[in-house]
Amino acid sequence: MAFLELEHLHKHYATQTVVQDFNLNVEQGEFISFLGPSGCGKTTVLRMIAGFETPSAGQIRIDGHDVVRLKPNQRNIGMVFQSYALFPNLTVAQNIGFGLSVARQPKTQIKQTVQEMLALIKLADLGERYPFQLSGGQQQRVALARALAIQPKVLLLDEPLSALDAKIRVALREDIRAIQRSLGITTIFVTHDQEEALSISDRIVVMNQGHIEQVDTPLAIYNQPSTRFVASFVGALNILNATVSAPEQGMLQIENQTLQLQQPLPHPMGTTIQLALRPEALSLTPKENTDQTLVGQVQQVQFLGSVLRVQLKAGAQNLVLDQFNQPQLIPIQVGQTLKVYFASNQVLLLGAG
Amino acid sequence: MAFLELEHLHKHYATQTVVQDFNLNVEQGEFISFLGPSGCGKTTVLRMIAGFETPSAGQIRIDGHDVVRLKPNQRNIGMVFQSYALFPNLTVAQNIGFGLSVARQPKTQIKQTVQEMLALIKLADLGERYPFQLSGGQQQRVALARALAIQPKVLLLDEPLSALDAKIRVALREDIRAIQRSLGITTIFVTHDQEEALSISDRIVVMNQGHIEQVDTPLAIYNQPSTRFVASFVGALNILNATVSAPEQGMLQIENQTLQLQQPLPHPMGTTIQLALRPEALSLTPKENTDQTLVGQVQQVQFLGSVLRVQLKAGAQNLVLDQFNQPQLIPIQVGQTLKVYFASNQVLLLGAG
Amino acid sequence: MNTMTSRIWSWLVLLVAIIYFGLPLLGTFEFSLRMLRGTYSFEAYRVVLADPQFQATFGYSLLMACATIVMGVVLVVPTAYWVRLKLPHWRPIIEFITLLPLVIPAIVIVFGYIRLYNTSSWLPLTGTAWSTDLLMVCGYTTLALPYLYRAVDTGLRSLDIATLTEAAESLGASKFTLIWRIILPNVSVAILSGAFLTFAIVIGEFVLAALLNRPAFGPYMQLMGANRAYEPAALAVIAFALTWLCMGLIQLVNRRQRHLAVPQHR
Amino acid sequence: MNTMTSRIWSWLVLLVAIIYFGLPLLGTFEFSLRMLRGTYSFEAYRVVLADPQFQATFGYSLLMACATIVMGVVLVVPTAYWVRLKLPHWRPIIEFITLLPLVIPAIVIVFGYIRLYNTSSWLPLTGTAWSTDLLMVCGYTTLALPYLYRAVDTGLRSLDIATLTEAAESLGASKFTLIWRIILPNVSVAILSGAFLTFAIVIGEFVLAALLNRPAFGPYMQLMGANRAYEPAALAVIAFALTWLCMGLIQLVNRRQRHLAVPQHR
Repeated sequence: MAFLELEHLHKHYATQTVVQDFNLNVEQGEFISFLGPSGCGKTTVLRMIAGFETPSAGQIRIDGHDVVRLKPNQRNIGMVFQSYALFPNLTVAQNIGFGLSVARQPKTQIKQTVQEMLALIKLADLGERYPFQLSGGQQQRVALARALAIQPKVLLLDEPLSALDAKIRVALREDIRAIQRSLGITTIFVTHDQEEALSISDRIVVMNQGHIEQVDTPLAIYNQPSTRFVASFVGALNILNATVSAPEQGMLQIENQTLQLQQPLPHPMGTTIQLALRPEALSLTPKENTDQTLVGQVQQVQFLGSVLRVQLKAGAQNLVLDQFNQPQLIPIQVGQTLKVYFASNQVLLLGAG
Repeated sequence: MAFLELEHLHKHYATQTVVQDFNLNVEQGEFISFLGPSGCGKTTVLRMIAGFETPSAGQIRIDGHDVVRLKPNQRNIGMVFQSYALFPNLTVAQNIGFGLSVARQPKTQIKQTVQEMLALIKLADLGERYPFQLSGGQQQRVALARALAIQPKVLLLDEPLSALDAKIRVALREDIRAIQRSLGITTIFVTHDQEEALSISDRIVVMNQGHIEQVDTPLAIYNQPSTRFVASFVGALNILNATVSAPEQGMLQIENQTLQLQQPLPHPMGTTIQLALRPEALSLTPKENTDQTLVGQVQQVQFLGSVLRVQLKAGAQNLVLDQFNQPQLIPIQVGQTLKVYFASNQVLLLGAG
Repeated sequence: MNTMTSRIWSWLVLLVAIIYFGLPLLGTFEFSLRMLRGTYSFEAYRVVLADPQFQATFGYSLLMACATIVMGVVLVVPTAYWVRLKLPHWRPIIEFITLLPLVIPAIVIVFGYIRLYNTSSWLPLTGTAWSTDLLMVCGYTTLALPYLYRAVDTGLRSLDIATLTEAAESLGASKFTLIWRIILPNVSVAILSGAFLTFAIVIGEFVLAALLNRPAFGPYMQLMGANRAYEPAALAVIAFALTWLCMGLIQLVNRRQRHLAVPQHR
Repeated sequence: MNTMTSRIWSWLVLLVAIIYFGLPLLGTFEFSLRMLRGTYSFEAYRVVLADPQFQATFGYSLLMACATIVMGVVLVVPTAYWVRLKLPHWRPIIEFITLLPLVIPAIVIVFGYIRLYNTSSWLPLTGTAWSTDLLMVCGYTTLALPYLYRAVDTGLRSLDIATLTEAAESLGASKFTLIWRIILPNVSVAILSGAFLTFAIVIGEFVLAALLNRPAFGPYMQLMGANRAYEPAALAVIAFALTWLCMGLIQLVNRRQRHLAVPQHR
């Protein structure tokens, strides 16, 4: 039996269904991300776990107990919001101690817990400050400490990093993960940022239009997306139209160029199917496992810092290639014809298009 | 003589200096980015060009004419704001035509220009909508069209993409660049996002604490940063403490491991200097030009989607390595000892630390 | 959340509103219908509406109200805009000034006006009827200022004044063009609701009109109240009905102006 | 931007304020000093302050004002909170209800009250002094509601009510705890400024007190105004001075509460 169990959760409002048949088991201490575009229902599921929304149907069990009928203040769940939601009239220490003080814990006990929490979020000296005196990142740390102080059974994070700058976002997400590991607290993290979800999670739940597309580890989500939506939402993707020329040998034609995959194709000869290739799976130089090539003409070269992005056109089809920037690279000219190398086992088959 | 000339620009308020001795020449049709952390003065320079701030000292010349004493509405400069700043009571078409209508152009003329602009931003059918009926990305396109409709001499963009989602941000920045190229309009783009600046600009002005750190092409900024600030602000960086062991031979010691750079070092033997290495310059497999190695122990492996980030420790020093994710890679274990390869010409010398 | 508690609260609010406002109104209305002995009738209303004095004074006050609204809007919109844009630190002071009329009794203002502008003063505004009217409009504007200013200021709050101003300027517009074509249309609803309150205040005002001796609706109401029984009740109900009409109109305009709505989050 | 234009506007605003409020006030003040013939003195103030009637009525009205403020706050804060949180579509209606007292003349309310609660009615509130006082506090609360509600509602606007509520609930707090420990402290400045206005209204109110026949400050002022020359002027100046005192206090509190400030952008 899992620690947090969501069974057949549905949520609909008067005119629209926002969550349909959501099933998920979360083990104790697991770090789960809900990933999806805005409006996909990920926040609604989180809010149903917290008790801010009532499911139209379905069950939510924490540690074996059904909580659907419990009010939010009876569920013992820690929640961190995108907007921090610190109490502006209380100091940092009072904010962190709020939940304990509501629970009428003795003052010395509260003081001690607050000190521990301040140390945990590395803001030991700022207990007497007011929220408005802190930076966004510091405020969100305090919000995290406040949620953890009550020793919740489950920690829910609703896009906690969206309001922060890029560098602080990366630093704080690593801290959140480290704190979560050290406390072993079961955590659900809602985000629309795929890099965030991939880097931080034990498992990712990819959602789209109210239902689950795939639940798996970050690597599996990225490398073996089970649906076309997952493939295109997580990471960048080249999608190519190919015509099956010899299904048993795995032979394909793309714009008069021939590919041979290392597997037979389940489509009859002459079918047009779609292939997907990650930009970083393509290379301008041959490597040990790159058994396939395509030729294209350079349309644009974009320098993104660590990555140099080359946009090519093979016939009518677009191909984007990423390579690490290296100062000694020979500059690539727009209009130039280049050969692109890749491994046949990196080709994702999206089926007949 | 450059098209836009900024000479010895200063701006100070009662207690603080926000811009000091800012000099820049922008050629006609150039796309320049101001890049820096918040509070570095980049927006203040932009606002001085637009006329919303008066310089404390210095000159601003557009096409040879000094504009410092001109009011904002006399400068003929197009401005796009982070918050879109569309007029909520006017339709999209009325917004775009506002500047022309203020200039009392004939109605047929305005209508024609508005149609052209709508086609340019690919929103030809949405002229009759109100701003609140558009998505953020669409609103910003309209704001761009509105600024371009008056055929400004210079286009100023003040963090126009900051309020948008990641995917829309990338799409819109490419559109902005394409439109800018097709119209050949001199453009200044303010951003705190290094990837944005690197991907879009002809030249980048990196600013810090009110002064210019470096003005150069994106590639030069990234590969030959001229100051330590530029090196660490643009892109990620490993900074290593090394002890010079044989300056003439370019020999260094890092935690008892020896490196040999292909250049003599201008420091006496025994000096501790700082080296910098980009995470993507490091590799776990030897390549043709990787003449140097370091050995470290794996601390953490982070999966970021296209990139796998490995954090190593060589003695007391941290080393971050980025490599493209490939499904067939052998998994790296935390605690494992790994050899890291890199090219000596990719080492940046930051000088004595 | 618990919809039960929500319901109970909703009803409580309604109950309070009824006890506070509904019952007295109902009592007044019921009383106004009893002019004819032993039967309910609208006789009181007929009498009131047919009175030429009513028509004359109401018309006069209507005119005064319109003049006050125009003067108020011309004063308030640019001022509120300017204070928000350039003098944010002045806002408490301005807010205080606009509150003064609530605190200084009208009688003080009138007392001061009469002393300052009487026939023997340097600016004898009370000398002729039209200049007395002008003085009265000034006085009414003073009384209406707090409501009008607050309404417009609230309306401006939903706009990013600073950025809109810069956007308009970069497109070549002057401040006047901006206020006329962008600011005014965007606070039109706020102005309307402020204007409606101004209207209500001017129609009911007594002290100023009485002391300056002008034929306004307030003194007429007072006269009726002192000498008649049923007509004042009818007048109060008429005033109330007018109010509802105004409110309905404002709601209608509000609904048309939905582009001012704040975007919704999920 | 052009600081010249800004300056001119600033002075214009100041000028309007002076003409509208300053001059009448100054006239009143000057007049209040002329009780003793041929010389300026504070004789009028001495007479007023020494009058036992003044002390008794002022004290009584002070008490009424405090009771009104307490009743108003207890009614308004939870209601405004609840409306913002749960009934956003109710806001226009609630806003309308809070505006009614501005529009329905006080006389209608009192008239209704007396008819409903007179000694022969089902709830004879006007029978004893204390129950009449209660009725009067209810009436005053009605009059003060618009200001109090608007002030509190504006104060709540700067808070993200929905998220703060959820944050507090997830930490185990009840709605009551939330309102008492988070909402109330955060709108304390708004309440203070609303309370100050309530205070001003109750102190100056005449109709309700006169009709219910209670010894309040309003009727006393009216009495003085009818029978004396210099004392009412002195009273007006005293009222004005009290106002400034209150405003000063509010400014002080405001400055201490700077954590409510919106962060600034460059």
